[in-house]
Amino acid sequence: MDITLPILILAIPIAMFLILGLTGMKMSHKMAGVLGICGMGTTMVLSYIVAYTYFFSSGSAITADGMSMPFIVDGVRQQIQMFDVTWLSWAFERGTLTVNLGFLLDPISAMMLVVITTISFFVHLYSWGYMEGEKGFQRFYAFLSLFSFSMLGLVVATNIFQMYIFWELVGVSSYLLIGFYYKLQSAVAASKKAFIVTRFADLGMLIGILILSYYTKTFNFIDLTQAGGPEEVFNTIGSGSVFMGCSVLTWALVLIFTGGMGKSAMMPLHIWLPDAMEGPTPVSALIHAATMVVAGVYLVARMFPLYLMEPASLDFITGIGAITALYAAVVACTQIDIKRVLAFSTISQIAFMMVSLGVARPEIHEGLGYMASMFHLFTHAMFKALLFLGAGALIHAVHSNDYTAMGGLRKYMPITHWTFLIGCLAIAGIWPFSGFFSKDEMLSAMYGYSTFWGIWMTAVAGLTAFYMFRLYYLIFWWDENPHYKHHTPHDAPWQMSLPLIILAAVSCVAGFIPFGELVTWNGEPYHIHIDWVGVAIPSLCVAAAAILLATIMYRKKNSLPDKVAAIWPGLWTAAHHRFYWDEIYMFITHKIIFNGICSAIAWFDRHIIDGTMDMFAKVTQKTSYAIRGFQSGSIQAYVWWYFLGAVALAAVTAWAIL
Amino acid sequence: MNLDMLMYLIPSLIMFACGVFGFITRRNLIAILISLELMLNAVDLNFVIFNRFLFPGELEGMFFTLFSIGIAAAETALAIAIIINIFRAVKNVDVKEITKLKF
Amino acid sequence: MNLDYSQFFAMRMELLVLAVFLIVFLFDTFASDKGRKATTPLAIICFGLATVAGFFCCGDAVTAFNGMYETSPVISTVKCILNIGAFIVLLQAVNWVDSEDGAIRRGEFFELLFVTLFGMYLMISARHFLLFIIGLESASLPLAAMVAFNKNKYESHEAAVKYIFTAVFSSAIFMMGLSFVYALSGGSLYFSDIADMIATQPNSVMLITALSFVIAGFGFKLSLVPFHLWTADTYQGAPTSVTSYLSVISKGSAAFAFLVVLCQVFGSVYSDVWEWMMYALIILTITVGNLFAIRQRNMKRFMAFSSVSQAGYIMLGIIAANVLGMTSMIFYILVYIFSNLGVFGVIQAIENKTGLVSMDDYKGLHKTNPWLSFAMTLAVFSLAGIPPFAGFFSKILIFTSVTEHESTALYVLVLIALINTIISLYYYLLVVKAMWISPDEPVVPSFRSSCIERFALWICTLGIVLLGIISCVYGTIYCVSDQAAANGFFASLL
Amino acid sequence: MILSNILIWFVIIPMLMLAGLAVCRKMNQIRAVMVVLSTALLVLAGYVCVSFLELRAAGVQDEMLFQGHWTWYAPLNIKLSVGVDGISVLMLMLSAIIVFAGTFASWKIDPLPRNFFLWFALLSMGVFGFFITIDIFTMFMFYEVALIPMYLLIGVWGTGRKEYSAMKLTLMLMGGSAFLMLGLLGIYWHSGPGADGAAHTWNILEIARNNSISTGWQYFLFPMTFVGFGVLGAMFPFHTWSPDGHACAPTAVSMLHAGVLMKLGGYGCFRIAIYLLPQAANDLAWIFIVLTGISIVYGAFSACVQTDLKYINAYSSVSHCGMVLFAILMLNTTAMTGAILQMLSHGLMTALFFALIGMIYGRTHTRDIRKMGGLMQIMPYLGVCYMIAGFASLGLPGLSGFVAEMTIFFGSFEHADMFHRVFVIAATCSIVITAVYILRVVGKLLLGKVQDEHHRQLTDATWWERLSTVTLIVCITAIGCFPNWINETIQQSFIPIMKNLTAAI
Repeated sequence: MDITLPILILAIPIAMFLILGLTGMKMSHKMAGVLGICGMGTTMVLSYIVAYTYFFSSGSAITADGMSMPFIVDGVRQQIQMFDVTWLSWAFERGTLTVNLGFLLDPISAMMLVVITTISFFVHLYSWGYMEGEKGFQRFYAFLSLFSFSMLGLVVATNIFQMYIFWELVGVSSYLLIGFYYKLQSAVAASKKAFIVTRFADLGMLIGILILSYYTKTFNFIDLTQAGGPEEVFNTIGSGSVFMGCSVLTWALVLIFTGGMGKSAMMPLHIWLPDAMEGPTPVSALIHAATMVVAGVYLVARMFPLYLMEPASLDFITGIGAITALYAAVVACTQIDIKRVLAFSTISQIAFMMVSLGVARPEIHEGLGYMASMFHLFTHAMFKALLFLGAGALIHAVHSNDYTAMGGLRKYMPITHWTFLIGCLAIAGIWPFSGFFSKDEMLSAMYGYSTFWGIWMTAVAGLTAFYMFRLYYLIFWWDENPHYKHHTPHDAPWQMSLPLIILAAVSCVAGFIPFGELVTWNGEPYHIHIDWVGVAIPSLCVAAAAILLATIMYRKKNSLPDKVAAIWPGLWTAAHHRFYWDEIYMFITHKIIFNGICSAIAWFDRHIIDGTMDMFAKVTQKTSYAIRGFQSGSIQAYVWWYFLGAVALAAVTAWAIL
Repeated sequence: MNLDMLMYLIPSLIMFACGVFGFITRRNLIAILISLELMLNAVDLNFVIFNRFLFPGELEGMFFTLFSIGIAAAETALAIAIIINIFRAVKNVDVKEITKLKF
Repeated sequence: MNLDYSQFFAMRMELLVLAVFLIVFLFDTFASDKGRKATTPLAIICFGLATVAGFFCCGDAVTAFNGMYETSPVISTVKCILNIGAFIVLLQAVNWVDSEDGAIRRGEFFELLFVTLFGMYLMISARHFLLFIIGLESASLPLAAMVAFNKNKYESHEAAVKYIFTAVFSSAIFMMGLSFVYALSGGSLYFSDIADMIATQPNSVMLITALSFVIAGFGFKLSLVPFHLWTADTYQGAPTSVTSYLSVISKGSAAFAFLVVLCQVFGSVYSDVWEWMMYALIILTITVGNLFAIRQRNMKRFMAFSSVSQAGYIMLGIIAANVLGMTSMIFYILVYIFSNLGVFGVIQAIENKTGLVSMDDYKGLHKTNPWLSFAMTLAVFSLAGIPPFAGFFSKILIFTSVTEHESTALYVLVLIALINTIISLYYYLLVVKAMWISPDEPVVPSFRSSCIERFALWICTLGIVLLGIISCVYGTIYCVSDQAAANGFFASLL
Repeated sequence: MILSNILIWFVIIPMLMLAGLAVCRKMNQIRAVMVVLSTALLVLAGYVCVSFLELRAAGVQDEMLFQGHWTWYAPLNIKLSVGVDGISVLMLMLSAIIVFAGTFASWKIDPLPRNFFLWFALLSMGVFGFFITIDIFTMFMFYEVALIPMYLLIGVWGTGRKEYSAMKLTLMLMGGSAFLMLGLLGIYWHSGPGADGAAHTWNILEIARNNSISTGWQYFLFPMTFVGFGVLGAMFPFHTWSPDGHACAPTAVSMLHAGVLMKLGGYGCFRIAIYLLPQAANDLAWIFIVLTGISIVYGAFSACVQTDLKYINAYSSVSHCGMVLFAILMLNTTAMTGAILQMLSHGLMTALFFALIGMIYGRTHTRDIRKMGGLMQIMPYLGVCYMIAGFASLGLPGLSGFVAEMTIFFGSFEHADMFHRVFVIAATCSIVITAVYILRVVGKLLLGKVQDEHHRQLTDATWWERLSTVTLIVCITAIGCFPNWINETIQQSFIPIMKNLTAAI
């Protein structure tokens, strides 16, 4: 394999973006749609070829400098830089720091290529139906292409700075897509919020990168994580540089992780994701469920060897993840908007992956947590995209996001119903759906690290099953909405149904992929074995119990949910209001930052700084008026001053000199 | 500086001071002009005194005085002419009246 | 001692002016009433020729009359510069002189002007205080008559009263100072003798008083604060041509004479006495001049205060007391002549047509008289020291000369002067603002000024634009100044 | 022959502009003169740029290329010395681009188009002259030449409180140049002998080579020159001319002012203050780091609550230009390279911003973001351009702002002490605040509902407006996507400056 494929994989989406963005206005919708879908389809095929070659052939890659690199050496999958061109180079006294743009082929990037292009392709296809007739259809496709490009660029980054570049680009794509319906104030606000929150997180990441690069003088992942890199880093950073009780490396890693917290919507930076649901549903499926939001997980996975050097930073990740997982799961139980339920579910699932990464240690099941996390990333992408696209079909059918406008839809929309159910079963972790396998591995890893986190996360898994089935029943069972008499909902057109069916099929079988053979933290294959007794059966039981509970509560319309809610009204209200995070942020941003700092500074600038400058002018003017009596018009006064001046000149000089 | 010279010098300085004082206090333009003459004469006197007492062999101070007297005369003539003009214009030679141009 | 008449040849610049004076005087006396109309062109042509001739009269350094009179290339250069200025003033005065107000006495105007110019030349060239006083007085007394020239305007008379009384008072003070100098001089009134005597004596109260009074005397001519109070009133009341003459020629000549007196007579007490006197005066002059100028609405009065502060900048060349300072000062005077006359040219053009001199009347001028506005803008920019106009160069060069001294105090002085340029920029921009920015309907109607006026304005504008860029002017002045310095101009300086 | 030097044409062409305009009568003639000559400038800048790179590639190692020296004021050893290094070449390019774009942005200027372009040409003459000279006297002269037309341009063709703003801007900038002038005079008198044997020299290269200014004088002169240029670089607390001035200026003038003129400040800071006074720069930089650090954050915070589009941009300029000076004060190659990149980037993007604001204002007759909304629906072209400018401003990769800011941050982070670290991190915070105010204004102005139904009748950009904006966007994107050649050109140019600096430690 040479560099043609990697370059094409990146070039096609950006070319699509440029073509659609610049000439889209002149194109018909159909033309734009076909172009976008074909482009993405090609990219998908190319990515499959790359991934297939990488994973399943024993060949080698020809890198940009003409060297031939085998994929597997001594049973270890290699990280291969297909190309790595200098984009910017900074000269320092202590050496040059170059920013490269390249294409790093390794297990996780190959896996991500598959995930991204697959979901993106299906979303492209789906959107053709979903967005039909919308104004700005071409723009939508252009932005989707931009996003795909950015996301691909992110995952294949050879260095952390490239990752940061594309990290920002996915942020802006996300901004553009969330705000796609830019006439809606709520969409505009949501997009802004998403961008600013993630930007704030990126600030942390940037500072982290600054610190890291200051000490290591490299951005390159391979240099950082391999070939004595970590030890070297440790030697330089670890020796004495301690700031506020933590080593500099810990600071760098935690700060870099902050970026991941923002993108992956970890507490307390999760607030943007539910609002991001204002965007068109296909976008939510692509960006806010399957790909972009897992960038944080990907980031940690990418730098995992470094994180391993500072277990404290991994513990930090575990803690954040566990809290977020529980929080999001609880909140998801109380939301009305189906997309928000899914959004919180996404947060919770990503937190799962984070915890899994956080507990991964080479000595515990050979770094199982890492593999599990990636596995879950993969399966979650599929079933969550499925769920979102299903939700999109529902919304398309009933023109509302709230489950209150739904209920009893299983008769009207059979395809959606079945695919959605598969998605729910997968996320709930029911055998043999894909979620079961990945979640099981994750739980094993957690148990392996600490029983406490294991139990905690098993509980979260139970909650997941509960709220998903709550959602499922409220949409498809519960009570038929009277509204349907006027407007009968029906299944979506083929462009939308096809992706649902395919993704459902994938969700059914993805669990049987021998993932451990392909993706592990150090490239050595890992043989998955399911610990039925210790982990799988208990967690299955918990999930089944939760589903049962949901069935009892929501299968038919009844008053049980209200009664349950009334047991802890405070908790319910708080959860319903997402524990008031938004209000707290609102208070901080509006009351403190805007009114307290910005307005104060603006006032200070206008009145004190500017006032001082004006004061100089005024004082001059005032003085000018004050001394005008000097020029009284009386010749005698003039002469008097004259005489006085001459005498004073003499007197002062004489006094000073003699 | 010998005492004799001081005896002459002091009156001259007093004259000068009187001139200044007169200029500043008198309201009539003519009176002011006279005060000016006092000052100029004090200057002349000074020159003469210095010449006589300090450099008795020289004559420059004396000549200077002569020229100075001439200049003073010219000045006076001019000033009177202008005062007449003013008088024509405002029928007055009060210095307090001619303060229209100010500030 | 026999009078060698060939010595008069050294005075050829003066004689040229005198000749022009005589021609005009005789013509004015003997011509018929009708024929007197030709006085104006005659005076201008004659003086123009004299100006041109002046350039060829610059000879080597020569002293005459036993050292009472001195001429040297630098002195001739200054005189040529003054000639040019006076010529432009004459050109600008034509319309006013030939108007009803002045027509009957047009001859007198020219005669007086030439006499004052003659006086200034003497003052510059004098190396003996007697000759100096004669020059000084013949430069300043006829001006009083010129100030009073507008017989029908009260302001003119008031201006004249203020001028003459202050002038006489100042000459009294000046001569008082001189008398003290005489007392210290060892019996001679020659500059060189006095300088020698002063150099040998310790600083005394008498010397300081003498110096203060001399400075005060010059302060009157140059309108240094606090000796400037007559300036505004006189400038405002006098006929505009006279104002412009007062503000540039009179000031320019006095500045050079001042330099001569301070350096050649009091050179030995530079660094411990008059440097600090000038230091204080310069700060006062620039600042007070600016502060007063800010709120003026009458253009002539405005220009009066502007010229007060400009005088402060000119004085920087004196305090520098070196070749560069001398060069820069002469150059500054030259540029100042062009810039100031540019402004006065416009003021006069408008005043002659409409009688308006208030800045408020200039509002919207660009709509009716774009070229006048343009010329005014350039002139004002030059005064404010904005490149690429000449004023920038003159300012920066004079600052350069001052900073040549390794003295922090002088750096501070330059800083103060620089900060004052901001204030001055403010009020100069007020004029620009009135002409270009003010949204009001224009008061001054559209008119076409006479050929001569335009010619004069063109000269000024060309000067403003070219003087700085064509560096040879400065180079020439430097050459002659350097020669003067080589001949011991600054020899007595410590 | 003076004209055989290519650089001098950067001054000649504006002079030709002036001459051409002086004889023009009709609007079309004026436009023709401006378009032809500003294109000529652009071509010339491009040509100089290319030949510069070729010469460098051919191994010419001189610090400045295309040098020419013509004695001007011989007694003071004042020369018209020209010469360019990589930085000045880029600055010339930037200026040419913005003059070009500005010409089109003021296609329909009214009233007095001829006068407008006269002052405009004078302004550009000053700017170009400043960048080509290597003699501090002429540099200062061109600096002032560039400043003063501002007064009339704002005063006559501006909007709002134009008289006040124009006066304030002019006086404050001139106030800065007063300090600057003293600094330059001090430098001259301590400059040591010139190459031609004169006792003192104004030539930057010679002064730097002599390096004869004593430490004490450096301590005095450095603040003078730095503040002098810093005022133009909108350094806190001397930035207040900027919001008012920009708000009231006409479009092309805002473009040129924020785009190029403010760069004169930054350029002068390193070319004169840092380069010629290295020791003081090393010792006193901290004072100005504090001030510029405040500028960065302060400007950004102030921009957050403004309601006038131009005020937002002006404060954002304060922040961004603060970054320029901040980076220069870091005194290492990378940070300073970042500063130059930031100048280029900010120049282009602010010019774009102001051009767009002018175009929007020309249509809606308001700049109050509370009175506008949903413009994206009405004028999508302008809206998209505005968003691009906004993204460039908030540092989106692929656009120029990102490259510049990152270079600055990574360069500045080289200082390992707590003081620098704190300020660098504070500076990095500005990227978030920038995002806040940019998105705020984008959200209010372009997105959402149409606020004023009258706006629905408005039209999108005309061809000349498109030309003007496309030029700028292309440049912004080009720098953003392919920064390395610029980066390396700049880095090379900093070698002598760095040598001076390190020698002074």
